[in-house]
Amino acid sequence: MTSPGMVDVTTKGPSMRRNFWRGVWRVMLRKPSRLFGVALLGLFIFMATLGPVLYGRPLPRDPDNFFAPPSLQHPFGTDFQGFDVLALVVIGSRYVLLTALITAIVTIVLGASIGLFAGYRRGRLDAVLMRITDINLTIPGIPILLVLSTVWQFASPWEMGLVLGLLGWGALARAVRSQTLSLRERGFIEAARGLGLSTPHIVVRELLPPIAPYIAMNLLMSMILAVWAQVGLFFLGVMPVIGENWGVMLNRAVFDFGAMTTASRLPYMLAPLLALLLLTVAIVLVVDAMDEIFNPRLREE
Amino acid sequence: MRIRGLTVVYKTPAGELPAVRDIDMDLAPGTITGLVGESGSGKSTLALSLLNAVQPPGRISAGQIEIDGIGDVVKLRGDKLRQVRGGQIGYVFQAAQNSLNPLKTIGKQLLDLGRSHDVDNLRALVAEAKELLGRMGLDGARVLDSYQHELSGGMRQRVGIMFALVLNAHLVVLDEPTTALDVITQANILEIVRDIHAERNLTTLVITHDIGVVAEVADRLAVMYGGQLVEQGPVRDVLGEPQHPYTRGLIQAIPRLTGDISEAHALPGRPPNLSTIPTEGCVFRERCPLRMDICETVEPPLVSGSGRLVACHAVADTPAKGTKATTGVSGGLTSSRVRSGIGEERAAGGDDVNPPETPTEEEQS
Amino acid sequence: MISGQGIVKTFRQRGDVLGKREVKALRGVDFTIPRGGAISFIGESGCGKTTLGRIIAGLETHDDGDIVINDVAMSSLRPKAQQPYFRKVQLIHQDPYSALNPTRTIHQALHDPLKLRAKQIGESSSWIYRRAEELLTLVDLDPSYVLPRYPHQLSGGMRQRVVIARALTVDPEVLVADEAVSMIDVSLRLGILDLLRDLRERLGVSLLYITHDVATARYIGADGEMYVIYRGQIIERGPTDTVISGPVHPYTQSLLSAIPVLYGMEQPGPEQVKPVAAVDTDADAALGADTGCLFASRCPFQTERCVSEWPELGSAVPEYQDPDGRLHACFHPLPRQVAATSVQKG
Amino acid sequence: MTRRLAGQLVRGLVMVWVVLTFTFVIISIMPGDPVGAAYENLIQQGYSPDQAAAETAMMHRFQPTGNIAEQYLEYMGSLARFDLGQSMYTRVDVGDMLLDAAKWTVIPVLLGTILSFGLGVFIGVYAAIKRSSKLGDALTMSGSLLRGIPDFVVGLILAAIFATLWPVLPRSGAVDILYEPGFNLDYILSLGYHAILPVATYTISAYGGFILAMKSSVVTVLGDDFILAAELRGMKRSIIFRYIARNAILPLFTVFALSVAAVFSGAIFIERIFNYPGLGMLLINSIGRRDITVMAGALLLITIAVIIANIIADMFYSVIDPRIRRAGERV
Amino acid sequence: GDDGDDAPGADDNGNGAAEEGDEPEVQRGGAYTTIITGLHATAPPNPYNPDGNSFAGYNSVRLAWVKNHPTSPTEFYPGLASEWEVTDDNLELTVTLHPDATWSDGTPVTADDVVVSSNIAYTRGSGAFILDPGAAGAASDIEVIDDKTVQFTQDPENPTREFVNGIMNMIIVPAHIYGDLLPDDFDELLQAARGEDDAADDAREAISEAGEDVVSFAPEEDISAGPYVLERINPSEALLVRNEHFHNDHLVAPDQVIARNYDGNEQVWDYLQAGELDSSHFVAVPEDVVQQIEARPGNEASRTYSPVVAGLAFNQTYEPFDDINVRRALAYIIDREQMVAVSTPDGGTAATTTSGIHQEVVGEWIGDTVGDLDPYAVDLDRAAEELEAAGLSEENGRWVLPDGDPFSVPIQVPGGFSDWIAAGENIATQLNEFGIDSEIRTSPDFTVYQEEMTNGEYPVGFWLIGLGPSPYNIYQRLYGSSNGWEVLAGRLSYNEPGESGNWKGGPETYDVEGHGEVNPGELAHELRTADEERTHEIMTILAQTTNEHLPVIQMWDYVNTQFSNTDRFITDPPDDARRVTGVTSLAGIWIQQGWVTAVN
Ligand SMILES: Nc1ncnc2c1ncn2[C@@H]1O[C@H](COP(=O)(O)OP(=O)(O)OP(=O)(O)O)[C@@H](O)[C@H]1O
Ligand SMILES: Nc1ncnc2c1ncn2[C@@H]1O[C@H](COP(=O)(O)OP(=O)(O)OP(=O)(O)O)[C@@H](O)[C@H]1O
Ligand SMILES: [Mg+2]
Ligand SMILES: [Mg+2]
Repeated sequence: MTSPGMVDVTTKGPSMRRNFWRGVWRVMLRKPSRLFGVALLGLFIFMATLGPVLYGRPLPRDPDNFFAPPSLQHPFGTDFQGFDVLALVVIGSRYVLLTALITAIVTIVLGASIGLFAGYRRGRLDAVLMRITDINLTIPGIPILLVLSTVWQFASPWEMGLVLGLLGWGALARAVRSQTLSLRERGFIEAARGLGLSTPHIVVRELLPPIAPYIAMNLLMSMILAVWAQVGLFFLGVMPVIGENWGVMLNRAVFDFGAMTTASRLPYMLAPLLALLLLTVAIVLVVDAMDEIFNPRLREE
Repeated sequence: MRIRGLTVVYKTPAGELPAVRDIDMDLAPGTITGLVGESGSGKSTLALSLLNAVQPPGRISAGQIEIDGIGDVVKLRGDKLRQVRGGQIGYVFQAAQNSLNPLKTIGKQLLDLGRSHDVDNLRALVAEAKELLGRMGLDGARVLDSYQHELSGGMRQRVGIMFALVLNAHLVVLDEPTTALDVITQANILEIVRDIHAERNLTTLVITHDIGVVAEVADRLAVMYGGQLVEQGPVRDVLGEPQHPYTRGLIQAIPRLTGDISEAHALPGRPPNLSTIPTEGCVFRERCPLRMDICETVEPPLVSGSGRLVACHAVADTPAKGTKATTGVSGGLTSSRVRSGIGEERAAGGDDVNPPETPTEEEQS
Repeated sequence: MISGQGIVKTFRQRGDVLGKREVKALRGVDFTIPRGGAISFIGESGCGKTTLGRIIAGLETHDDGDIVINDVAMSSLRPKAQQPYFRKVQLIHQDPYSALNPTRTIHQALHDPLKLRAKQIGESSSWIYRRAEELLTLVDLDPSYVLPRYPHQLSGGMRQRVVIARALTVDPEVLVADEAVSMIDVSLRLGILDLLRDLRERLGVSLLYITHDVATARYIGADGEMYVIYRGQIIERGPTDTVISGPVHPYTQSLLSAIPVLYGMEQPGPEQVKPVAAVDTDADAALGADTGCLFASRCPFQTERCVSEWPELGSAVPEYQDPDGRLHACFHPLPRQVAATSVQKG
Repeated sequence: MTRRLAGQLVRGLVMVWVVLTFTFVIISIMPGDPVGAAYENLIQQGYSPDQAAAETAMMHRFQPTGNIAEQYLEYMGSLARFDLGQSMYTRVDVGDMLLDAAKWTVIPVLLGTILSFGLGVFIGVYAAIKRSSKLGDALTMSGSLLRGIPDFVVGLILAAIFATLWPVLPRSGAVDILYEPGFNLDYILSLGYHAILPVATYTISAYGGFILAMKSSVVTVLGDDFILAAELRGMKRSIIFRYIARNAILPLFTVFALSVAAVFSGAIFIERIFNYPGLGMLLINSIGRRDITVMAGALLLITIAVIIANIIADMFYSVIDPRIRRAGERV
Repeated sequence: GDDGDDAPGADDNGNGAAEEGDEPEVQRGGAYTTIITGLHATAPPNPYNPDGNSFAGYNSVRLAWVKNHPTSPTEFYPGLASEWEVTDDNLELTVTLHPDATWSDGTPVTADDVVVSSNIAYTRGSGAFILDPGAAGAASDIEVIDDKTVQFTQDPENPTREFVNGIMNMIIVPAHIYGDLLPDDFDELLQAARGEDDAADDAREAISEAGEDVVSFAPEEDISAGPYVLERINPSEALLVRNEHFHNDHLVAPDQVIARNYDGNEQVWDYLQAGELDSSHFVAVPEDVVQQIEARPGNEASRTYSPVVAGLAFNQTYEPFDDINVRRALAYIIDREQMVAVSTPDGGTAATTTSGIHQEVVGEWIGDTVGDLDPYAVDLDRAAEELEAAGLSEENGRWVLPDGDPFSVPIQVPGGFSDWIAAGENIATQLNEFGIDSEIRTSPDFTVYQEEMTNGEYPVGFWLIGLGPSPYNIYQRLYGSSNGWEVLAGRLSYNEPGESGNWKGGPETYDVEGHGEVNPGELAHELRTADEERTHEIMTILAQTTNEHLPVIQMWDYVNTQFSNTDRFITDPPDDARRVTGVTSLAGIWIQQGWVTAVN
């Protein structure tokens, strides 16, 4: 079957991977809504990366047509300066997604490493880290952010994402820690220690892979939370005004333009709201699919 | 209790597969029957079907289970069925350690049981429970006031037995009653089972994969393989002179406390699971040293002789010889395989090398 | 050669309210694993077997006593320096299902320790592959089949073989098999036991077999010593067959008496010892204080001395000289024949 | 259990300390002096420059002096004496302002959380039992989606529907001023009438999470052996249901505690949308005019409320779970 | 020279009380609903407390209410005072209280109340009651003539035209409630505080400390000399009920007043649209919503002059904004009509001149010379020329500075000022479309905005100018401390750009066509005391200076849009009562003057 002496694992590798992707495909097909979710998420990513490029700068506008009602040309009408609302939403997705991504990265780096470390090391350090995690978990993040906004403007997605990540890693750390603890109980970690493998090796090679799916799903959930939090903060109007931003659009629609008072201003509110909902739905559907793909019950006997 | 043609299937991605196939079995009143078999042979499934309690995605697809005074359990539904469970048939759980509600004291759970079965005199029920627990060497009052986590494994197992018996069930099914216990506790529990069985004149089915346990308590022994009964008979007869090659192999695979170590030999191959059980012919043929051509296609009938039932073509052919020459034959047969015992499993492994494209069973399930 | 002297281990659990709860898992255990030899630890659940195994494999610290590996006392070394020694001792876990990382192929599982080994002995990376194949063949697996698979694609028996092969990657001198077959199907157990015996013969590794199943212990190491542990103390120790055929300590006797007899093939031993079933026997708390013999409260032969005095292993009754060189910790030693014997068919 | 409570309290205190230190840092580095904040606002409102200047000068208040460490100690010290200071803007005692606002937040938040807890638990159990059916699937999915929809979106949608498109419910205020406050029907009805939308928002936005948590908890419990055991003992369905419910609800207390924290955060949005005069509104307004003392107080109170919710949830947990309760009794 | 222009005030003498008897009684009854902001249920009913439980015009009264006169700040409607007399030199004011003025507890309002209120005013340094030795126009003497008459005299050395206005605006509180809050030796303190030595400092300190007590004072119940008394309050509404003791109670129509709190304008829109408000002062209302409000039967809108102007200010220490050509270019580019349509169509009108004066009154002050001013109508070609004149050039449609860097205009706006933000965004959009990089930057809030702007951190930002009606105030915002001119002890001095709050950084003098070298700071300072003729002269010069040199580009002139509803009450105040200094919720004043009458 294979050449003697050398075990050719690479020939097996792709087939295993292919099997995995077949499995993924099957899971997707089981509920078509998941395909929809993936497509939707793809669309948002496309919007965020290429949207601004496609529309170009300065954005074309119709200066004689403020708050135009929805039409073929402007599916969600125009805004107070005559900009196409859809274009604003598309361009605004960049900030939202970029922030969510950065939040997710910060969350993962902090949450996963603290969770792994605490769970793997245990002992006093674990206790201390978990107390910190508890505090992080219970601390009311949005009020803190609001207060923080008095001294910090979060003008860039980087800052916003960083802060949201710093406030939101607790849940992941908890989940990762409990996973780590239960994995630790399993023999293979102990075996690796007994074989003299180094701690970084054990953490990266042995612990991380089984936990990765949890991390991935938590990542998506934390992205949802990040999307909410940032849009919410801008919605409250305590953040700086950034041209194309969903939260700012919502804030304006409701508090400046009377979207809740007069139907003619409703499209300006509905567009970012719809985008927000669709993004949420997309992420939820993808998480649902991932849940099934990575479900340990299905991976092990 | 008479079981006839019982078949239980589980719904899997590959369709409905039988975990218990066409089983006939009688449990004579007042006897303890031991049921042994490897993991996955369908023992628990069989036991659950006695209470018509096979859990989805499984279901009883054919057969009857007649119990004196109750009728066909398979046909029972609703409250009737519920009353039979616990009331007529006591069931001691495979993992009795976990068969108790962690948030309620044993006593409260006992009262719940009483209310479920419309026991009028709950006081008497509690007294009965205390008496039973005391009988098993426990302080009844204290145990009833305890939560599950405050009891040790052996104590919980005894509580499980108490629950099975407290309503005066006459048929008791014990699914691996001693698996997680250590030897001394196990001996203790087995003794209790034996004594109470005798005292109350029960009909008992003990399920285990440890032949020693059956040997200790049971009158009759039934051996299960791949969802089918391959051999039945009085314990001592079966152990003394096993006829089915599987039974022989199983017995020989037990290392012994005394005597020649080299008498023990591994059973080659590995136990089948739902999807690898052969659907026609003899279920055991893949691992059978006496395999013949006929085994491939024809299911061996259960042949009875001298109170024994055996389902094997090889034995059916030579019913007389089988009883005499057991030790010699099996010894000879397996000794030729001793050295390759390991290799056999490897071969089995090699056999089911999957072509890369076919998904493995786990992925299917 | 590995030996241990006076190993003591006490677990202190931080209970919520109970304050500190102490579990004396080991109370001064001495043992010797001769090179290429096999010894077994026997005892009921919770008596400290696993703890001892883990201490020997360097996976757990101990409070007192010393482990000596190849004439080097571990207490004389800093933890880092102990590592290479402890690597000579490899633990085979009881649960083959959890002993392998479900997300990594067998190839990956073997590759990592082998790479470490290759670096130590200055071998190239092609050696790693060769060695992996070699080891799998040694444990009677087909490398080309097994290497690319994930653990869940293998049967329990195969997994346990992989676990053994992985332990062998670092060329250990001792394999500690902690209930290595208890989770494996009855019909396949013997295969693994055969493999362990085989490895001992072919590679000269010593075996430390930990179990509560006396029969398998005998199967693995009939020529070795058997240690019987009770609540963290070795209460009897001697050549395996001697201990089985004529145990001296009442605890050993009751243990052997409790082993189910395969009626029809076996008959019970002529004498039987049943521990006194104190009410709630299992509860740890009900067991007597630590002043006297640990088994006293359950011992049918208990005397006053048993309650008040601590029986030392080997010197509890100095005048009693065991002809078979066996040690015990009982004030009233008397060999009893309790083990079941095979029926001789005629 | 007392030890547990003590532990919780210590943790709560640490959290309070963290929050206080945080606000102290914020206050210390806050740019701009709050005095100037109102000036231009007043000008826009029609004050003359002199008057605006005078009006704003009036708001001038003790500015912390001395080195940072001293300030910090003094700050902590006064808080330790429960002296939250006065509003820099209104000179009203911050404690009074907080208490006044707290009742408008705590009651609706608790009401909403408890309602959504009940609803979520109920639907969660149903979704778990019917998990292999289309309906169960749909319920689970709706749970995920609801959990995915931010509270302010729910609030906006409810407001749009019930206060704008079909104006049957008020979008502003907490009670009608014309009714004499006290225990009289008109007043209470008015309270309830104004609370419908906020409470409904809390309820709807929190219960998705409860559905999911309860469902997965029930599924876990359903897989537990003791449920099958109870069935095999012929226990009544109602009793088995109780067994399931009680065991499944246990892990939900943790979820509950966490969600209270989330809902308190949500209150900021909900109160802003429905102009409900609670802590969230107080916080936003105080941030808007840089009323530092009120801001710090509101943040502190929200934190404390969350801590208390956590402690209560934990106490519930330990009362229900004998593994914890008994440990306490045995001493 | 301060030959004080006191004519308007003098003309008004006797207006209030004289005709009172002939006033027809109004139709009474019902509850009048209006709005208020910053209501705090916990705040005390103390008018000195900034949070609204004391409502000017309802339960809090002044001596008189300032009319919204375009050019004269000293015209009043009567409050507690029924008569007042100002000497020609504007140094002495004699006030007579309404003979029937009574507190809601039955105590008559007396001169003593006025004195205590004046003392309290000193503690707060408001109006004419400023202890700053440098400040102009402090009321140096208060003399009680009789029980109902008080005479105020201002410091002749350093007089101000704001003197009368400041006193009339004073809030009057009952001496029997507030008197004890002040130290017994208050008179001596006051005397001491007028000096310039250390003792004076101490005295001033003591006085402002007393002010702290006043602000935080919480009277047990609301004692009002106004038409209403506070009955109860919750976080969202306040209920005021008729004060039977009010001297003009017969003119007061509504039995109750409900003041609804609003924290965001959008709350008010709903009320207005539903016709729930009997009247409301101006809040920013989007155009569509205005239409909807007006479409509702019963709703009426009134639009009157509001003496405030919004401008785009430059920090001339930043290049290239120091270049007059660049500033002019920007003025030619920005389409102010569009900007106003986008940002605040009902709150203002696009500025047509950039004179620094409100469009409504510019003619009053500078007459025909308005026509000489450049209107800076949109003219992109001119803009390009100006930019080129400044050395900029266009590359690929984008303007670049002489050094090749792109020309970029960051427009700073404070967060929360939604109309400014929208305007700023539109300006940025327009500039971008012209080829100039521009974006808005928001400061977290006005505090930060103010401080950072003063620190010179923003090159371009919004700035309020043209605060009428006092001519000094109009130009003080342009050529006052923000541009370097500071008044210390009554004397003017100049700070170099970047120092002591000179963030605009313009030159000290401008070369103005036809006027030569002009020092606008000195001229503005002179406005405090100049006579009418001189005032017009100065205003003309400053208007031209501003128009030519554009330290600030005038953006829009504010308009005061108010709504009322005729379903339950007819609310019909004269236009000049549509705005009163320091009062936003005006219905109380209208009600006490008898301009509100119940329907049926
Ligand atoms: N819920 C299920 N779905 C699918 N297959 C099942 C299910 N439960 C059991 N099986 C299959 O049915 C067969 C018999 O299972 P059963 O539990 O009866 O075996 P057992 O003999 O009791 O084994 P053990 O000794 O491990 O308890 C096994 O192959 C098992 O995989
Ligand atoms: N990490 C630990 N913390 C606290 N107590 C422990 C720990 N590990 C073991 N123990 C206790 O030490 C004692 C010995 O445990 P050990 O696992 O060594 O027993 P064992 O003989 O291996 O039992 P088994 O046969 O059940 O595997 C037990 O009472 C156990 O509860
Ligand atoms: Mg089973
Ligand atoms: Mg163990």
